Amino acid sequence: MPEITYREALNQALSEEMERDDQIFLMGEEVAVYHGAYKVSQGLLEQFGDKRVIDSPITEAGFVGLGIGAAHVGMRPVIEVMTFNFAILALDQIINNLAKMRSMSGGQYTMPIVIRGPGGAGGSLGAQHSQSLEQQYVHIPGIKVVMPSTPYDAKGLLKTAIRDNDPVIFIESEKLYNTKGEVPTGEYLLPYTADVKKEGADVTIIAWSRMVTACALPAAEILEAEEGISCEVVDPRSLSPLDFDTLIKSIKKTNRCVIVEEAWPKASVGAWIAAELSLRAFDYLDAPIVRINQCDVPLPYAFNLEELSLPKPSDVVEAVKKVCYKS
Amino acid sequence: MPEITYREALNQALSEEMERDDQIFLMGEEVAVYHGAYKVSQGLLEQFGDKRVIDSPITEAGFVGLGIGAAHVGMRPVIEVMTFNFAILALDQIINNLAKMRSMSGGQYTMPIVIRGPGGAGGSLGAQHSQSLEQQYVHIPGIKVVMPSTPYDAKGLLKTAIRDNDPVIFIESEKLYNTKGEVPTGEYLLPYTADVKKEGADVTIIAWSRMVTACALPAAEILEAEEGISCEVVDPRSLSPLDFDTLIKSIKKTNRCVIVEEAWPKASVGAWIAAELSLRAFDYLDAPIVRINQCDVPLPYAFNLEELSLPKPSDVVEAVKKVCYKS
Amino acid sequence: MASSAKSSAKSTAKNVKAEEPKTETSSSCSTPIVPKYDAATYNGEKYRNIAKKLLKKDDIKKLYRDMLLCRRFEERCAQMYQMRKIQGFCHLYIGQEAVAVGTIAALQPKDLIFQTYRDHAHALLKGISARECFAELFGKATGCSKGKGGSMHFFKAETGMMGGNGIVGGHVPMATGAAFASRYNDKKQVSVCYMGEAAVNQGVFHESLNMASLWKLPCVYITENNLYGMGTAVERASAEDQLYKRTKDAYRIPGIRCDGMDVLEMYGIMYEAAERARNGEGPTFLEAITYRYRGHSMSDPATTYRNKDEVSVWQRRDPMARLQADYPELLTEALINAMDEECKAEVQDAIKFAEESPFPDASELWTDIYLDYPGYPGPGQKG
Amino acid sequence: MASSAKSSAKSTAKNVKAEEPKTETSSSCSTPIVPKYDAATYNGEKYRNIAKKLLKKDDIKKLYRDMLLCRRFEERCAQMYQMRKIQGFCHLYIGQEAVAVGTIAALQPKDLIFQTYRDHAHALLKGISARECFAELFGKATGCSKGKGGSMHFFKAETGMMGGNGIVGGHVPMATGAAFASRYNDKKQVSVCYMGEAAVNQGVFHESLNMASLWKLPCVYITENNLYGMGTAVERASAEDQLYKRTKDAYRIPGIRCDGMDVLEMYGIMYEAAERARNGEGPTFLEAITYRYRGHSMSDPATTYRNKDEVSVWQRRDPMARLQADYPELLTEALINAMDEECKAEVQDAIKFAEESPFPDASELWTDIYLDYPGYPGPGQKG
Ligand SMILES: Cc1ncc(C[n+]2csc(CCOP(=O)(O)OP(=O)(O)O)c2C)c(N)n1
Ligand SMILES: Cc1ncc(C[n+]2csc(CCOP(=O)(O)OP(=O)(O)O)c2C)c(N)n1
Ligand SMILES: [Mg+2]
Ligand SMILES: [Mg+2]
Repeated sequence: MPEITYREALNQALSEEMERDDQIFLMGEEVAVYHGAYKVSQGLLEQFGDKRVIDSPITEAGFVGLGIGAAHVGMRPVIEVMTFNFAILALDQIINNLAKMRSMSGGQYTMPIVIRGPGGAGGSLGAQHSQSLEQQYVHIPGIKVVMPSTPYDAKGLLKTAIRDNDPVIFIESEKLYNTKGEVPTGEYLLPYTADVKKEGADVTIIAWSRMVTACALPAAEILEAEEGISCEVVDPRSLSPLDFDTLIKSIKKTNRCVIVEEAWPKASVGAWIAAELSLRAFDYLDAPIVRINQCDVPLPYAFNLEELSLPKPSDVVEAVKKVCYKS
Repeated sequence: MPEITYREALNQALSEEMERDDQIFLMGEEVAVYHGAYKVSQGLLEQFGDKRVIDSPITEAGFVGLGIGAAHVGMRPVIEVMTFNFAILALDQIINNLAKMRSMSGGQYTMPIVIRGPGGAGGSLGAQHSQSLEQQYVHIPGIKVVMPSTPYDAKGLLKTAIRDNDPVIFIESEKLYNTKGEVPTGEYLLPYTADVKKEGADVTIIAWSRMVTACALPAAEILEAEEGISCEVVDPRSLSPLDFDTLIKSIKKTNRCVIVEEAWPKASVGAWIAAELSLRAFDYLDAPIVRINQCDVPLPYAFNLEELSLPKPSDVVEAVKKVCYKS
Repeated sequence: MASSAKSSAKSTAKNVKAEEPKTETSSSCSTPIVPKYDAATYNGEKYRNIAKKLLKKDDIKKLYRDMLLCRRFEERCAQMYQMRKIQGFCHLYIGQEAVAVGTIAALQPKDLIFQTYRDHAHALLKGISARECFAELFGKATGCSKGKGGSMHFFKAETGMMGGNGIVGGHVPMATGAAFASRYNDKKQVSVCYMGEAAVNQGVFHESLNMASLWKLPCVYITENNLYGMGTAVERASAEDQLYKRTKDAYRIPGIRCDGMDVLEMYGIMYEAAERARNGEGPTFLEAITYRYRGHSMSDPATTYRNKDEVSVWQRRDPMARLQADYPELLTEALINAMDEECKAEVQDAIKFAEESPFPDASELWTDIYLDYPGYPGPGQKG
Repeated sequence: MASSAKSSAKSTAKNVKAEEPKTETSSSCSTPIVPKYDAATYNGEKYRNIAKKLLKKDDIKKLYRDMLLCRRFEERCAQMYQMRKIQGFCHLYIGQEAVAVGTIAALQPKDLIFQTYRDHAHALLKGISARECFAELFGKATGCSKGKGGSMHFFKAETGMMGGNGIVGGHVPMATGAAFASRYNDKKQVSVCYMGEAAVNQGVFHESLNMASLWKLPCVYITENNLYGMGTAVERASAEDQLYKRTKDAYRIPGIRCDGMDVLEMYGIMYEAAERARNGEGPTFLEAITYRYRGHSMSDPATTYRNKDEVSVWQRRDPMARLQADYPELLTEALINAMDEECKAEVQDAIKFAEESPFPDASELWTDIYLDYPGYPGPGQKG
């Protein structure tokens, strides 16, 4: 299989789906002439023209709301937010209009829209530009939240999201855009199920998006090499719906669990997963579930402080040793 | 002690604090001439004049941001949002400006502002007007979140919040405004600590805001009368900071815990509390922590469906019996 | 503060003003509501003539009957609310009927309308039966939104009634997006976005109009300026309270003020604006000066911010009386009485239907949220 | 779509346009940048004369030196960025110096300024030393924000530098709130809110101006229209691309366009606007036409959306050359060379200082967030 970047995988998914269905358009800041702030839409203006690839003014509530209105009448918009830090400006449109339209109308409307862009830290971007805000969406009934960690997942899940008749918040990662992975040529779709990124026997490490490749897998290697602890790394890939069955299956095998998320610890998605697993797998847990998060602070710019704040493989190693009572 | 309503208690706190410090002003939709959509500001325009009690246009991002700017230069604004459903429009101002200003500036600014108004269901208000969105604020470092359940707590905590040099999101409850309780005449302040609303031996019920009086306490009565189960009801009162010590102390006594929150279940504050307690009180829990939430749906208008969706005492009774292995 | 002191000389003035009728409304019923100092830009006759040219006798009767139906429908809403058959927020449109009736009559069936929470009349006029409306207000399964929406959220996809939206200004980008879709697929379908005058201050209104003008979208934005947002008079909330002036220089969108108590004028002005949109000439912004006779919602006695005199001045220009004055021979007392009986009967039948309809089945709690969501509802979820 | 097709005749035209200099910029260096079709409303001489009347020789020298310092400072920023001493986003102001230098020179020390992420020059001019600035860019403890803010978040409370804000439009309500506080306490302190031209489309801009006008707040809003928001030309983002027209009829706030490449004009226009604000006459909106020579940020080669010719046309109207042309006897080559040496030395010293300064101590991770938060940081939190 050819190796391509996460960015190229997303670009292929967009190009293939837009080719397939002319009711899909891509709108967002700098998606056309500038080819995307992170170049995910490279070449799409040339391929589909400015009728379908549209640069919007810098008005997140306005153009996300415009996309929601287009979905409201049956189109299939893909709206790019330059980052999810800015999507906070559109959150009212997403929570009060998008997530509720089908229910409030007694099921008269489907809202087939994908709102996508990068989340998480990009590296020395400071407090306002480095947030992992998936909990704002996972909390809300009526929308789905997908966060791929590899090029393969990124392409297959974006295509699934674009064909989904429910609204999907699709959160990418600036630091993953350049990472490479094997992606089959041609058509494939992926389900919203959890994926075991590495099999193991002693402990289950749950991580998604950048945390899979940046923290969980490296930590698993270290732990196996240095501590002889065999780690199973499970990536939910979709946070809403969330495939608890696969997570519980893994815990029934390992009896131990560590959750790694880039977001802050309070009222986070990881906290919810921990609460649910503590309830549903209570009898299988030989140790409490330990969570790794970025520190509970606005992310500082200073390189040393940012590094201290964000989750690292060593944090995961420590946590795993703790749940294995090896520290 | 005189009995007054939750509304009057808040009104007293505002009036006393504005009397004390002329750098406090109250701004929001309908707070002046209309005396507040829920009449919390009754009489304040007459008492302090339209220099200090100001009707704003219906522009939440604008006037919440204006309040943040006034705090930025040392004033002590109290900003009323008509409900926290509408505060979503101001969330960027709160998350990206208010919560981060002190940190981004290396501690050069204090941001002494209170943003207050009702959260939660008001009764047959439909999907857009009935949300419990505290998780949007609890997640964010740099702000505090307080949710009083009684008139006594409401007055003492609002006065504390107004004198606090950190920003405070103060979430009231439309359905509590008319509830009565004893409130001492004259000055008192309350700390951001959890409060044991009822002592008990067999199970700890954690609840805040309307859930304390509407669900937890009634359920405790039923359980004692009908099942002989002695319930301890603990109200955190402040969700950020959150007084885990008091919660853990209670669980060490009861070894069982049920969490009742009005909000949706995914990535909620209750999920976080459950995750933390499952970790920190692992060895004291004889049963998994069970959570009660409103159903994971946009709240429907139909009276029967709304009632089905929101937490009820009977839901708590069931949950408590479950954790006591009596069902 | 000095500023507030100054500017609230304004606000205070306003509160005082409420003691006697406002200048622009103290004039007798015959003169247009639109402030004199506007005479230059005001062109009511032009739009009245468009209407008179296009409307047949039966159309005129229909306009009158539509206003009457809305009026009778909402009078019973108030009554049912007192009886607790309707709960939550309930915003009555009584007094403003000419705006919805005139403008919707000028649209084509395929056109779409987006309204606020004050949506009963718009729904009745855009293809939702009185039965479906009352059933919705009662929270019944037979309601236009299956009882799940309530007073603020009336929807009917097949007739283009796009709600019923509760967030002030929140529906403006959606209406713009529907217009975008119409243009994209060359449907010649017009989106009409109604809003109160207070919504014009919301940021999304501006973001939407900028895009609509930039891309020449077939959207008509119309603010029903009933002079108050809850208890706040328009001049206390809008630095420029002549709202129609706010779009031309800012967005190159023509803004036109009109008499919202004159159903003919409303018909003519919407007819023209919709034509512009359909012909690809872009959006228009309309400001209809109107008045709500009742409080903001059922819980508002409307006492602190305005007085009875002001209300009665406006009631003396009631849109139904106005239309009758325009067509005395056609709209005879006999005809009107007959129509009134019909409307009352229609509303009575609707209430009976709503009464007898069942509440949604408990299982409905979990429907109409996702089309496909594996494992939904999650374990521990009731029902 | 038809609409986009039509309206993007515009956008497409724009992309072509980039091939040769834009009309309004193709004119020779001597003619004002402000588009001819604006001559009527353009009044540069008036403001230049205010400046010439108020400014002494030393002030003129200072204006030149300030522009030069900002220029030299940022040239070294670019260099340090290549060396990875500076990371993350870094937005250079090179080319726009006349705006910040002229306007800030016209303010009083107690006045407050709120800027975007493109804030190096504004910080240098509003009381932050080159040392503190470079230390901040290097993420050092000696930086103006203790290394916690970075390039986009320069602050200095005691001199009124209120940031350094990263969300487009997000700081506009805050500047308005500071003006509210000034008025409330009768401080006669002016808030100046700088923003790019793309920010003018954000909803909060409109919400803020409405309140500022309603309450006559002492706030001056100024958009630095450098013709592009990232890669989007102003006419592709704003339905009305003559931005100064967007506030008068919408908010009763005077809007004035001026030549952002002329430091004298910028001084005079801000002097007048600040006086208006101080005297309680309310807010003003200024549109300064300017140009950034570099890309949007260090990662933008600025190739897809504009071309070298266009850049060189603007470079030929460089604000420093312009001022020198106004005062040839005063700003001699000798003097300029001397100043240049000074500025280079000052910047070199700042870089050395930043280099030698320590990173924040690890314990700083947990400071400056809350004044008092019991049990903070929670258990399980590192450090
Ligand atoms: C964003 C938001 N803020 C506040 C409210 C509460 N609210 C509902 S209607 C209303 C007044 C709106 O006035 P106007 O726009 O003039 O419409 P009218 O009610 O007069 O028809 C307010 C403040 C809301 N629904 N949404
Ligand atoms: C709300 C928001 N959306 C998007 C961005 C990303 N962004 C940063 S600067 C910028 C362009 C702004 O252009 P303009 O306002 O003209 O200012 P300039 O950069 O030209 O000085 C964009 C899109 C952001 N920071 N905030
Ligand atoms: Mg109104
Ligand atoms: Mg720009």
